[in-house]
Amino acid sequence: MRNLASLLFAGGLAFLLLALGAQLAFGDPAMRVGAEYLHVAGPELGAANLVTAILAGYRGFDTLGELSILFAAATAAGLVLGHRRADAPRDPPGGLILRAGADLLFPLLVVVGIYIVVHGHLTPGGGFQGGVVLAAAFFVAVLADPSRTLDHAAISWIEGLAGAGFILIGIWALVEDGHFLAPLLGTGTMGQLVSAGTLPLLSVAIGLKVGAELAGLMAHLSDTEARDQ
Amino acid sequence: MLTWVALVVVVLMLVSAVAVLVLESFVAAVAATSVVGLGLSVLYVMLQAPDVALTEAAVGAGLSGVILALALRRLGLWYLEEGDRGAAHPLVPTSRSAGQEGDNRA
Amino acid sequence: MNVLHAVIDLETLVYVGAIGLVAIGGLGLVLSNHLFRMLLALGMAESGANLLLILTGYRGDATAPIIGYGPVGAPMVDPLPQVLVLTAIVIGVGVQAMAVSMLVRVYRAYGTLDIRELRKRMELEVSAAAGIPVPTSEEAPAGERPLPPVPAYRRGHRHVGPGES
Amino acid sequence: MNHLVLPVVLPLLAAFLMQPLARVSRLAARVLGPVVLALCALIILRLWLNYGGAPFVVAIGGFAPPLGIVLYADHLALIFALAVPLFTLLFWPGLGDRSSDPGHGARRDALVLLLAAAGTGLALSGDLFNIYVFYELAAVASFGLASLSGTSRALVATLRYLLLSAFGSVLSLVGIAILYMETGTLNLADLARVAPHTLEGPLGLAAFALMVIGFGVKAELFPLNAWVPEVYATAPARVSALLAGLVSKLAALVVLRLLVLVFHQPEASQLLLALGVLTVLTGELAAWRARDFPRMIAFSSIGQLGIVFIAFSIDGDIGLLAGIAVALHHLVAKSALFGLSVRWNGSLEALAGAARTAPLAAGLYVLLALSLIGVPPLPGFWAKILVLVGLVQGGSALELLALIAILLVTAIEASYLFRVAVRLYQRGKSPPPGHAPWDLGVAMALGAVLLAATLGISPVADSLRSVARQAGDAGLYVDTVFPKTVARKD
Repeated sequence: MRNLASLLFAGGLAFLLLALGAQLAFGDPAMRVGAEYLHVAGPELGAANLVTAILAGYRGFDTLGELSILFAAATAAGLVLGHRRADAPRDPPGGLILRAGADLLFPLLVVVGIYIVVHGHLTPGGGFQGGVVLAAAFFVAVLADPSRTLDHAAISWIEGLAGAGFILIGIWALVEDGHFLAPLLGTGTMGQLVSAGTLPLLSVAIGLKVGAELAGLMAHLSDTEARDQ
Repeated sequence: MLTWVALVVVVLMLVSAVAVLVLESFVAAVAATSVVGLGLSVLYVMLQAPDVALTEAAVGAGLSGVILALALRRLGLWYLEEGDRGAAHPLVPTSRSAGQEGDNRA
Repeated sequence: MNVLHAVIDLETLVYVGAIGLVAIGGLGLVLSNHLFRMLLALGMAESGANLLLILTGYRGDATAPIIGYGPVGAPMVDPLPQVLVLTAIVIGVGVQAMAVSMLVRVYRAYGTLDIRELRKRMELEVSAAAGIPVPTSEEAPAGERPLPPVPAYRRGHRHVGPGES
Repeated sequence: MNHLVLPVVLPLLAAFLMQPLARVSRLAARVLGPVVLALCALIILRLWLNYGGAPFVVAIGGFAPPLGIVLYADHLALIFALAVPLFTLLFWPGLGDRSSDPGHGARRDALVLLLAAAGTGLALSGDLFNIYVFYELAAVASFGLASLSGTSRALVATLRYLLLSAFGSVLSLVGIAILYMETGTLNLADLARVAPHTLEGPLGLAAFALMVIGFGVKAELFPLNAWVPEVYATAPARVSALLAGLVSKLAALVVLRLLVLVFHQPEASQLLLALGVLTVLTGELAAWRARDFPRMIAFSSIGQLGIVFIAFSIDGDIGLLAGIAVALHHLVAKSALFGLSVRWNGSLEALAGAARTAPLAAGLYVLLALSLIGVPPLPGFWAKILVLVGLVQGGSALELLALIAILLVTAIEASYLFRVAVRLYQRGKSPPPGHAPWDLGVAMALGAVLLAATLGISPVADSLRSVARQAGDAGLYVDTVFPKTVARKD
């Protein structure tokens, strides 16, 4: 009975949305705000990558909210999983190939992550993507050898300070310019690493925050007692 | 040409999505979600969204798969076939665990 | 190439894919009884919604919204949906990781991830905590399998989190 | 004026720094949250007093509205923006915590602050996707808070809540996608300008339906509200008070803004009316069958929110006025009831004789119950009568059906609320213990607010009327966000 109702529901939903889609003019968007972004964002913020310009500039407030969501998720996970017991069993370390590969991969991933973060205003990428790669770098190391754990205190400092950094840059702008998260420091020359004002700084804060949250989440998860030795 | 690629990717994606729901083994199901993530990131490239494609590749195909796989190990669901189940639960009689983890068979 | 173009274009194809993902995800959510499977289904529904959002900014002849990426003066796709999807993806992975950590705790306590079973146990526990006598006729009709007990090894390993008595 | 952003941002800042701070000084970490919230309440109060009459707009980053995100502050938004820090302070979940684990306390306080920031953001934001982000933030923070007790049953309830809520978010995201496809903008005021000629058809209705169902998860609206009784029965009572009292009203506020600004078609109102009627009926019937106190008031709160949505669906200012009145009344009364459930957390039978151990609380319960049912001099009566008058004025078949439904559930409400009242004054073998002074004090203060509103019902009604008129004026909203009527491109 329940299954039938659910099938009908999902089928109905899909049909409804498909029928509606017939009326949507895909490939020819309204571009009401979008077109304006394309005209204005480059000159106003000095970032070649308009996605980053909007993410950290025009919609920086959304990004702050989104960092907070990640933070809330990591905090809730920490609350749920609690502390591991000191005598709890750990996963066995991975094989030689995995460990050697991880040792090789770790510096590579860190460098790539940092590159993606600091070039966010120039090329595809930015705080989120770089942060994810950074988190992956640290996590690969832990996965290969679970006896190497991430330092929870260090993670909580990084995530706290990176998040605070984002907000403090915003409040600095509030004091200096009168608007929270307004762009500061001029735009510079588009295409150069040091350009686009505070955008790269915000990107770095985002990258550190995302990296620390995700690494913390995974560390919590991998720190819970392993059962299947 | 591009449309052909898109067709293949979309079909592959939807097939993997169905596979996530029907595959008995959870490891295979998690692998299928990673395939969906990869397909998505190819589509994002085609839709001129390189930033999103990069993120989806890192998150959808990589990070999320790792998190889910880690969870499978913690949940004791890390087995590839029915027969492996006993090995994943050295402490639990197979018959009982089979009764408890009923998914679609129940 | 032209054969396919005559039938269907990229946008429609992607649209079908997106709605398909949302529908399959929704279907998995309501049909499956296993919490882990429901979580996977949820992730796919989210991906479908993200794909749909990206599609709303797509223009057939345009390049990525990065200055200097395509030829000068070429039209670009709408960058705003891409920003929204970036946000949504990261939210999604955060929620997923949190849900997974809750799953681990639930499994450790009850030894099952079957949602019907879990709800039954939860109802019993809530009633017991509130001091309501459980009507026995409803709980275990004759001949039906009683709730399996928590396996012994789990009781021993039961993780006592902060605040849990 | 630009300081309006601080009540959203400061709690976030405090939440980020909470865990590192707890490693340095536990005491500082414990007082940080309440201090920051008190500061936020002061900032909002000062802004409200300085910019009394007209609504105003704060463009974040100084980017002009359709491009940047704006905060929109009219009376209604400010009332809720003020209520968020105040109620969070009153129901501070960390109060009286004797846990030995500093990390636990710091994490809990951080989540409460995140919830407060999200609530303020929801009340003020004038951008659809920004609202979505804050809604998600409120959701994720409340997942953590709902499982705060750490018991396994709370985790199961939270997981169900999470799945429903996340699916609702997917639906609202699809709704946002359709909306963006049609209009190309996310700013509510900009949407209000283009909506009349882009969102009239079935597409607009579908977008509205998806978003109402999505945002309705937290507002306890019909299809996706199965989480409510489980979560409120397993979460700490103060968290339940925050979620049922405050967060649900903020979600309702979002629906109100959508309805006033973007979706004007009559079908949207009818859909909301139908969902509201279903919500009322299912909620109150379940409350009648509930056998423990927390679940009874949880189900009853579903019913009350159904009435709010029925009121919102009525055309014109009277609907808004009635909806806002019911919502505010429920915010005060139900928060107080959940405050009482800190100690009265058992079955209804176990409450027998509570009037002897807690005479004040029992008297307060009777007052709150009378007001919730809608007994004449109390504010609940006026709120309910406004809804009924609005429905009669509307006069369509569906509205008359809603009228009958409301009258019917009032009888049901009276029956189950009185059943408890009678039990309180019965002779009991082991009555529950009396309340902690703070909880009782908070509940008494909220009860006093109700009494004060009873005595001064006409000034309250007048000011609510002006609040509703302002909130219902889409033209005012647009003109405030786009002051000099920038050359219209549509």
